[in-house]
Amino acid sequence: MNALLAQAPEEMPRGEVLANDPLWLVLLKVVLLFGFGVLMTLFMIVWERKVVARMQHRSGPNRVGPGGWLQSLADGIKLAFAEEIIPANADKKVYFIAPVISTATAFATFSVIPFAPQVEIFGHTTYLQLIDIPVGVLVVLAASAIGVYGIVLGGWASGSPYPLLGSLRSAAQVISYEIAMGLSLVAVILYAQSLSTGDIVDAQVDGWFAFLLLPSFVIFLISIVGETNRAPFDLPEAESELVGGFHTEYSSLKFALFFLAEYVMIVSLSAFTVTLFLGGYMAPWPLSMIGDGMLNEGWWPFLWFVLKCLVIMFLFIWLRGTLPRFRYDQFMRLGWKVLIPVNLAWIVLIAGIRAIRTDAEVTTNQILIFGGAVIAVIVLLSLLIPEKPAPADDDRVPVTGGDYPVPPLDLEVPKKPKRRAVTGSGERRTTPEIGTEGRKEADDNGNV
Amino acid sequence: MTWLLALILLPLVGAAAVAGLRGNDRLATLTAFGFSLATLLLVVPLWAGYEPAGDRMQQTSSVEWIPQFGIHFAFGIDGIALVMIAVIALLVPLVIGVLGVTDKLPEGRSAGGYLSLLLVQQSLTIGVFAATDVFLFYVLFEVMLIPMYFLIGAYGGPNRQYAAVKFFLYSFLGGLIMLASVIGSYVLAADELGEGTFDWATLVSVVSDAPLGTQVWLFLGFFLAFAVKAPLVPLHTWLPDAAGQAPIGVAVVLVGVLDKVGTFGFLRYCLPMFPAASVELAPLVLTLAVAGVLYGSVLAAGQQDMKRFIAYVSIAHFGFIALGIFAFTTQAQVGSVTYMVNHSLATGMLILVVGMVIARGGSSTISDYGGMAKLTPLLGGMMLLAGLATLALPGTNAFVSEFLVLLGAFESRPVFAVLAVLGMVLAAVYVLWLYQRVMQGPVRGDALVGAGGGPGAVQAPETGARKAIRDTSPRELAVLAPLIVLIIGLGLYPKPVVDVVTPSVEATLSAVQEGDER
Amino acid sequence: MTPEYYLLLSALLFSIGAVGVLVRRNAIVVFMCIELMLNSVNLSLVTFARIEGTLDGQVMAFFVMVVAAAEVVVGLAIIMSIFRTRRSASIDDTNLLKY
Amino acid sequence: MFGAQVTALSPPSVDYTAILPVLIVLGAAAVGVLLEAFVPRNLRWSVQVTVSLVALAGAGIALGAYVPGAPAQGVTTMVDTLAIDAPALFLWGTLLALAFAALLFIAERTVEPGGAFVSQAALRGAAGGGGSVTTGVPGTAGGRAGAAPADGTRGMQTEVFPLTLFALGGMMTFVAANDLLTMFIALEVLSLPLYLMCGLARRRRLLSQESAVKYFLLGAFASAFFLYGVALLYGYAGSVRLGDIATAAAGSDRSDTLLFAGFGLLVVGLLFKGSVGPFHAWTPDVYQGAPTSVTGFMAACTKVAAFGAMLRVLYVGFEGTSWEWRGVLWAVAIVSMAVGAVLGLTQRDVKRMIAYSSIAHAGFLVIGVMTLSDSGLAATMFYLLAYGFTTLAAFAVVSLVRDADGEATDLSSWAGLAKRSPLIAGVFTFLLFALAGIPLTSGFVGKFVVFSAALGEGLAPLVVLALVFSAVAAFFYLRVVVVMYLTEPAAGGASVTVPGAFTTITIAAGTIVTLLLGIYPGFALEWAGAGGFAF
Amino acid sequence: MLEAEPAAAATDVWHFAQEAGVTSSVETYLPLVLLLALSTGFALFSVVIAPLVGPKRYNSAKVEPYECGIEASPQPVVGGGRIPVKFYLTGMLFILFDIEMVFLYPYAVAADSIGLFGFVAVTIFIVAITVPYVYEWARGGLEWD
Repeated sequence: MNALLAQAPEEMPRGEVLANDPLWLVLLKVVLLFGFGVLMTLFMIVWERKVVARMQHRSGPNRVGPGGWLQSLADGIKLAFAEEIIPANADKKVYFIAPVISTATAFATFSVIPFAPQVEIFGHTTYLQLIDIPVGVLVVLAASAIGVYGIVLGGWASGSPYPLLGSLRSAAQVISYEIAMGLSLVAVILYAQSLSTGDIVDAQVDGWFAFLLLPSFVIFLISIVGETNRAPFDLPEAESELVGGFHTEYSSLKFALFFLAEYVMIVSLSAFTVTLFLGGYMAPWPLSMIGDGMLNEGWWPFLWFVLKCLVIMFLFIWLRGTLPRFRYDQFMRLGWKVLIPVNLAWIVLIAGIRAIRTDAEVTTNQILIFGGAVIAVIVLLSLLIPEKPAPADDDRVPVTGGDYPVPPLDLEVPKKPKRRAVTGSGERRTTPEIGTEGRKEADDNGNV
Repeated sequence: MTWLLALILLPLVGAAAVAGLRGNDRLATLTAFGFSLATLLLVVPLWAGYEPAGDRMQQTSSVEWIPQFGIHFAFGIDGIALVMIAVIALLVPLVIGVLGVTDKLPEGRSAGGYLSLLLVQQSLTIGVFAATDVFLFYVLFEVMLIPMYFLIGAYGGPNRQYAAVKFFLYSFLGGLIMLASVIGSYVLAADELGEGTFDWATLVSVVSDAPLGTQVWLFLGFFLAFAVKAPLVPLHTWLPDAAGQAPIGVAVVLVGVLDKVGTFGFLRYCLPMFPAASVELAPLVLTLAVAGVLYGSVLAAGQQDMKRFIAYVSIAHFGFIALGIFAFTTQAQVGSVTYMVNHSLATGMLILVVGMVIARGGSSTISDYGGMAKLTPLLGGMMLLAGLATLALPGTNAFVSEFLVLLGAFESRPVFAVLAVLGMVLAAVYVLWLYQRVMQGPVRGDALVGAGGGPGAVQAPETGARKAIRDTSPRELAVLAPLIVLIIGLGLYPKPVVDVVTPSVEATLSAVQEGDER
Repeated sequence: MTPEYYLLLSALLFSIGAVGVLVRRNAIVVFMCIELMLNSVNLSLVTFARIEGTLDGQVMAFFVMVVAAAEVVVGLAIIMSIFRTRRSASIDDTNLLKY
Repeated sequence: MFGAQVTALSPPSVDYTAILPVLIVLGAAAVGVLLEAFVPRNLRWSVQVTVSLVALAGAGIALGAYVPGAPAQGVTTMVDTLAIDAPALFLWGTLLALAFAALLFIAERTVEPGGAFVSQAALRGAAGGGGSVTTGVPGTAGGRAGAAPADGTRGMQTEVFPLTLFALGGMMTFVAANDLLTMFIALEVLSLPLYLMCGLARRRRLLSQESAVKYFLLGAFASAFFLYGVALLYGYAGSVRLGDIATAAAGSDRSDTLLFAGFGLLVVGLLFKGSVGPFHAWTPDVYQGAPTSVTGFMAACTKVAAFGAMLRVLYVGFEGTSWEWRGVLWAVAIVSMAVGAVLGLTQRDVKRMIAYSSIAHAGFLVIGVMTLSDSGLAATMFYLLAYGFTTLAAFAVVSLVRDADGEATDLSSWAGLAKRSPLIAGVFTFLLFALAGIPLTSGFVGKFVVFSAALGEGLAPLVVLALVFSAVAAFFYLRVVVVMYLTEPAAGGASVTVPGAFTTITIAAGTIVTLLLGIYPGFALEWAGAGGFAF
Repeated sequence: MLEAEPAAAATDVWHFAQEAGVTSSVETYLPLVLLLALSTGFALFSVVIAPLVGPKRYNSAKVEPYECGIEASPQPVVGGGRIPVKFYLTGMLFILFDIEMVFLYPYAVAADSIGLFGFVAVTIFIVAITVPYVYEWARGGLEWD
C-alpha cells in the first residue's frame, strides 16, 4: 500500500473519483453489471454442460444456436412459459419472496468488484467499479450471507420435508463455510491493511496474495465451493437424497431465479477470488513486463480480469465433473475440524510475523524461529484434541438428541399414565401420588 | 469485675448449666434455684455498696464495643435501677420455687429449657436496668423479647402462639421506632461533638439542649416503645393475652418486672434526655395514663379469667405509675418508683396465689369457683392479703407509694389526680369482688364441685368428703412468705427503698427542670 | 440528513421492541424483540459517535453485538431445552410459576 | 488504509497486580471448561471442585497480598475502565468469600444423591427428542420415584463450576467497572451463566427450566434498558466514563433530557439485577425454581454485585445531580420495602418467602445507597456483607429440609421441625432473626449502620418507614419460627437430611459470620469505611 | 484490545478517514442501492409474470408436497422437534466464530499501528474463542451422526 502511495502520490483516491461519477454513468455501470452477471450465467451454464460432457466423452448441448451456445437461453425462455405449481400448504408470501432475495443479493456482490483501473467512458474518467467503500469486502460477505435467507425461507415456505431439510442443510453448510471463508480473508486484509477491494488489488502490485498467502487461498477456494452449494458440496440439492433439495417445490421462473442466483453467485465469487488473491485486473506476470505495464492501462485489465474469472469458473466445473459428492458428516467435519483450525493457526502465524516485523526490528531467522514455535504450539494443541470421543464415554453431550432423522410427530405419549395407573395399585402404598403426578406430567408436556 | 457485672453474668452461667440438664427436671430445677438464690445473694453487697448520696451512677464499668460509633459495654446503677434489680433477683427464685407444684408445664416440655430461658431473661432484664450506654440498652431491650417470646409461646396456655406473636410484634415494633430515636439522638450528638457516642450521660447533656421540635420527635420514639412495654392505653392489648396465656411464673416476671422496664425507661431516658418535650407532652401522657387507670379498672370488671383480670388491674396500676412520673413532683415520682417495687411484690403475690387456686381448680374462670376459702382457708387468707396489698390498704407497702403519688399529683395536676383516685378505688373494689366471688360464700362452681372439676373435686356439699382439694403446701407457703414479709414490712417501714430512690429521682427532676428552663 | 432522525428511529425501534416484549407471549418472539432493542441501541450508539466525531460509539456497538450474540446463544439454548421438554414456546404455558 | 497513517498506538498500561484476582478467577473458569472437555467423567467432579476452590483461594490470597500496599485513593487501570479502590477491594473480598461458601454448597453431593444438578443422563433425555414424558422431564419423573433419581445416574453436571466462576468474574468486574460499557459487559458476563445455572435442577426440571426462561427473558429485557441508558449517557457526555459524565453534568449546558432519560434507564437495569422494588417480578419465581444452591449464590453474590455497581454509578457519576433523582429512589425504596414485607406475609413457600425478604432488604439497601455519604457507603457495603452470608446460610439450611419428593419448601411441612432436629431449627431461627434485624445479629448492625447514615443525611421519614416495614417483615420470619417450634409435627412432614461436609461448612460459615458481625462488627466496619471511590 | 485503544488515537483514525475522502455518507451507497433495485425489480417482475404467461392445469396431486409419491407426512416445523438440535448448535457455533471475525477484521486493518501488543491481545482473544471450540469438539458437539 505504501508502494501505491509512492507510485501515485497525486492520484485521487478511488472513493472520491467514484463519488464524482455523474448519475448517467452510475446507471450505465449498474446496467452493465447486471448484464455482465446474466451473460456470464447464460454462458457458464452451457459451458459447464459442454465441459462436463467432454469429460464424460459426450458432446453436450449442440442443437440450439451456433454450437448449442444458446441452449441455456432457450431453457430460460422455456421455463418462463412452464406452468408454475404452488404447493397447497406453502407459506405463499415467503414462498414468493424467497427467490427474489437470493437473486437480488447475488447481483449485489458485483457492486464492489473492481473490474479495471481508471478508464475513459465517453470522455469521463472513472474506475470500472460500481462503488469503492472502505468496507467493500464486508459487502460481499453480507450479500452472500443474506443470500442464504432466500434458500432457507424458500425451503421452509414450501411446506414439504425435502425442501425443509435441503434448506436446513444449505443454511448449516453456508454458515459453516462462511467462517472458513471469512477467516481466510483476515490474512488478506492483514496484508492489504484495508477492507476496500480497490486497495486490496492495489496492494498486490508486488506479488499476488495467492502465492504469498497460499493456505488462505486454498481454504478460500474450498469454502466458496461450499458457499455456493456446488459439487462436491452440493448437499442441499443432493438429488439422490433430497430430490431437488430446497427448490424441490419450485417451478417455472421462480426455479429459474434460484438457478440464476446460484450461477451469478459463482461468477461473482470467482470475481471476488480474483480480486482478493489473483491480483484483480492486473496483468499476469510475464505480460506485466511488456512495455513497462502498458498492458495495465486502459481497457486491457478488464480482459485479464475476465480471463482470470473464467479460470476460476472452469475450476468449479472441473470439480463438479471430477469429484463425487461428499457425505454430510464428512463435509461438516472438513469445514469445522480442518479448515477452521488451520485457518486460525495460519492467522496467528502471519499476524505474529507481521507484528514482529513492524514492531521490533528482528532478523528473518528470528521470525522463522518464532513462527516455528507458533506452529509447534498449534501442532501440540491439535494433538491434544481427541479425534473422536471414545464411544465408551456415555457422557458426551448428545447434541443431536439422537433423533436424526426425525421420528414422526404424532407419536403416542400419554399411554404412560394409563400403564402407571394399572401397575400403580402396587406402588400406591409406597408413593401415593404416582398415578396422579403421572397424569399431571402429561399435561405439563403441553398435552402431547 | 463489679458486683453488678457478676449479677448480670451469673444467671447466664446458670442458664448454660441448666440447659445442659434437659433430661432431669428435678435436678434442673434445683440447679436453677441455686443459681437464682446466688443471684439474690449478690444483690446484698450491691445494695450495701450503694450510697444514695454518691454519684448518679455507681458500680460503673465500661468496655469498648464498636469504636466506629462510640458504643461501649457500659453498666452502672442508680437507685431506681438498684431497686428494680433487687425485685427481679427476688422474684425469680420464688417463680422457680413454684415450678412443678403450682406451675405445670405443658406435657412434653422439659423444665430445663424453661428454666434456662427464665435465667437468661433475668440476666437480660438486669442488663437492661443496668445499661448506661443507650445502644447497649436498646440491644438488650430488644433481645429481652426473645426468651420471653419462647417462654410464652412454648410453655403457655392453649392460645399461647397467638399471645406470643402478639407480644413480640408489639414490643418489636415499639423497639424499632425507638431505634429511630436512638439513632437520631446519636446523630445529634455526632453533629454536636464531632464524633458520635452513645454514652447515656453525654447524650443527656447534648440532646437535652436540642430544639423543642427535634426533642418532641425523638421523645415520641422512646415514649412509644416504653408505652408499649408499660402498657399504656391504647398500646396495652398484648398484655392481657400474654399474661393470660403465660405460665404463672412467667406472668409474674412479665407483669412484675418486664413491664417496669417501660416506666423505668420514662424515668431514665424520656425525662432527662428530652425535658422540654416531656413537659410539652406531659398532658398527653397524663391523659393516656388516667385513661389507662379508668379503662383498666373498668375492663377488669368484665373479665371472666383471673389472669386476664389481674392483667387489666395492672394496666390500671401502670397508668397510675405513669401519672406519678409525669406529674413532675418529687413526691409523685418517688411514689411512682416505690410503687413500681411494691406493685411487683403485691401483684406478683396475687398472681402466685391465683396460680395456686388455678392449680387446684384446674380452671382459670372466675365463675368456676366459689366459697373456696372453706376448703382452703390458708390460701384464702393469702389471697385476701394479696388483694389488700394490691388495693393499697394502709399498712401494706403499696399504700405509701400510692399516697405519695396522689400527694404529688394533686399539687401539680389536681384533675388527673382526682380521676386517677376514682380509677384506683374502682380497681380496689374489683379486687375485693374477685376475692369475694372466689373464696366466699357456699362452695360452688364447676372447678370445685361435680363433674367439671379436676380429679380431686368434691361432690355436692352435703356429702362430706372435702379432702381432695388441699390447702397450701409448706413449699407454697415458703414461696409466699418472703413476699408477705416484704409487703407488711415495707408497708410499715418504707424508708430503705425511699431513701435509695429519692436522690436519683431528684437528679432526674432537676434535669427536667433546668432542661425545661432553657 | 440530520443525525437526529437516526436517534428518533432508534428510540422508535427500542419502544417497539419493549412493547413487543410486554405484549407478545411466544418466548422466541419476545426474545427477538429484545434483540431488536439491543440493535436499536447500536443504531443510536453509532449515531452519537457520528455526532461526537469519535469512534468510541462504534467500538461500543461492536461490544454490544458480541453481547447480543452471546445472549442469542444462551437464550436459544434455554428456550430450546424447555421447548423440547414441553413442546411449546409460549410463556403462558409456563404455568408452574406465577408469571 | 487507516492503519498506515495512524501513528503507532501506545499499548495501554495494565496494573496486573491490582486486577490479578479477577484474572485468576476468569482464567480458572476457562481452565474449568477445558477440564470439562478432557477429564474423564468419574474424576470430573473432584477435579472441578478442587480447581474452583483453589482458584478462589488463590484470588483471595492475591487480593490479600495487594490490599496492604494498595494506594489509599485507589488506582484506575486498563485505560480507566477498571477502578480498583477501597470499595472495590472490599466488595471483591466479600464476593470471593461468599462465592467460596456458595461453591461448597453447590458442590454438595450427599444431600441430594449425586448433587442438586441435572445429571448427564437427564440432560440427554432433555436434549434428546423430548418425545416421551419420561425422557422429556427426567428430573420430574425421577422426582416422583422417591429419593433416587429415575435415570439412576449419580453423575452431576460439572459445567456448573466453570459457570459459577464466570459469573463471579463478571461480578468482580461489575463492581470495579469505571465506565458504563465495561459495566455492561460485566453485567452480561455475570448474568448469562446465572441464567443457565437456574435451569440445571435435577428435581422438578420444568420448574427449574421455566425459572431459567423467565430470568433470561426479563434479565435480557432489563439489560437492554441498561444499555439504552448507556447509549443516551454517551450521547450526553460524549463518553461513558463515569467521571466524564459527572463533569459533563456539572457544566450543564446540554439537554438534560438525555442525562435523565439515560440515568433512569440505566438505574432500571441495575435495580432489576438487585431485585429492587417494582423491578422484582422475577425474583420469587427464579429463587423458587432454581436449584437451592444456585439460589443461594444468586441471592448473596448478585445482590452484592448489583448494589456495588449502583453505589459506584451514583457516587461517582451522579452525585452532582442527586437532588434530581433522589425523589425517584425514595419511591423505589418505599415500594421495594412495601412489596417485600407485605407480599412476604402471604407466602407459603419458604424459598419464595426468603425471596420476598430479599426484596425488602433491597429496599433498605437502596436507602443506604441514597445517602451518598462516606458513612452511607461503608454502611451499605457492610450490609451487603452481612446479608450475603445470612441469606446464603439460610438457603443452605432450606436445602436440608426434605421429604420423599426432594426439598420440602412448603411451610406446612416444616411443622415442629425443632422437635426432630433442634440444632438446624435453632440455626435457622437465628438466621431468620438476623434477617429480621434483631440485635446481636449482623442483620441488626447492618440496619443500624445504614439507618444512622440515612438519618445523618436527613432521610428520617424513610428510616421510620423502613423500621415499620421491617417490623412487618418480622412477622413472617416469626411465622416460620412459630411453625418450627410452637406447632406439633405434621404427619409425613419433612425431615432434615444430615448435611455433607460441604454444606455443613457453608452453614457454619454463614452462621458464624452472622453472629460475629452481630457481636463484634468493628473490624468489618473499619474495612468497609477504608476509603471512597477512585475515578 | 479495541477498548484499550486511547480515544485520542481513535479520533486520529476518524480524521484521517475524513480527509482520506472516505465519506461514509449515504450517498456513497447510492449505486449499490440502484443495483439492488434493478436486480430486485427484475426478480420481482419474473416472479409476477410467471403465473400470467404460464399455463394452468389444476391437479390435486400437483399441489401436494412432493415426497417421491409416498403419502405426505404432516406439515413440518409445526409442533417442534422436527428440526434436529444439531442445526441450532451449528448456528450457535457460527455466531461464536462470526463474532471472532467481527473482531479480527478491525484488528487486521489496524494491525501495523498497534504492533506487538495488538498481536498478543488478539492471540489471547483467539485462544479465548478456541477454548469453547475445543470443549465442543471434545464433547462431540461437532459430530454429525
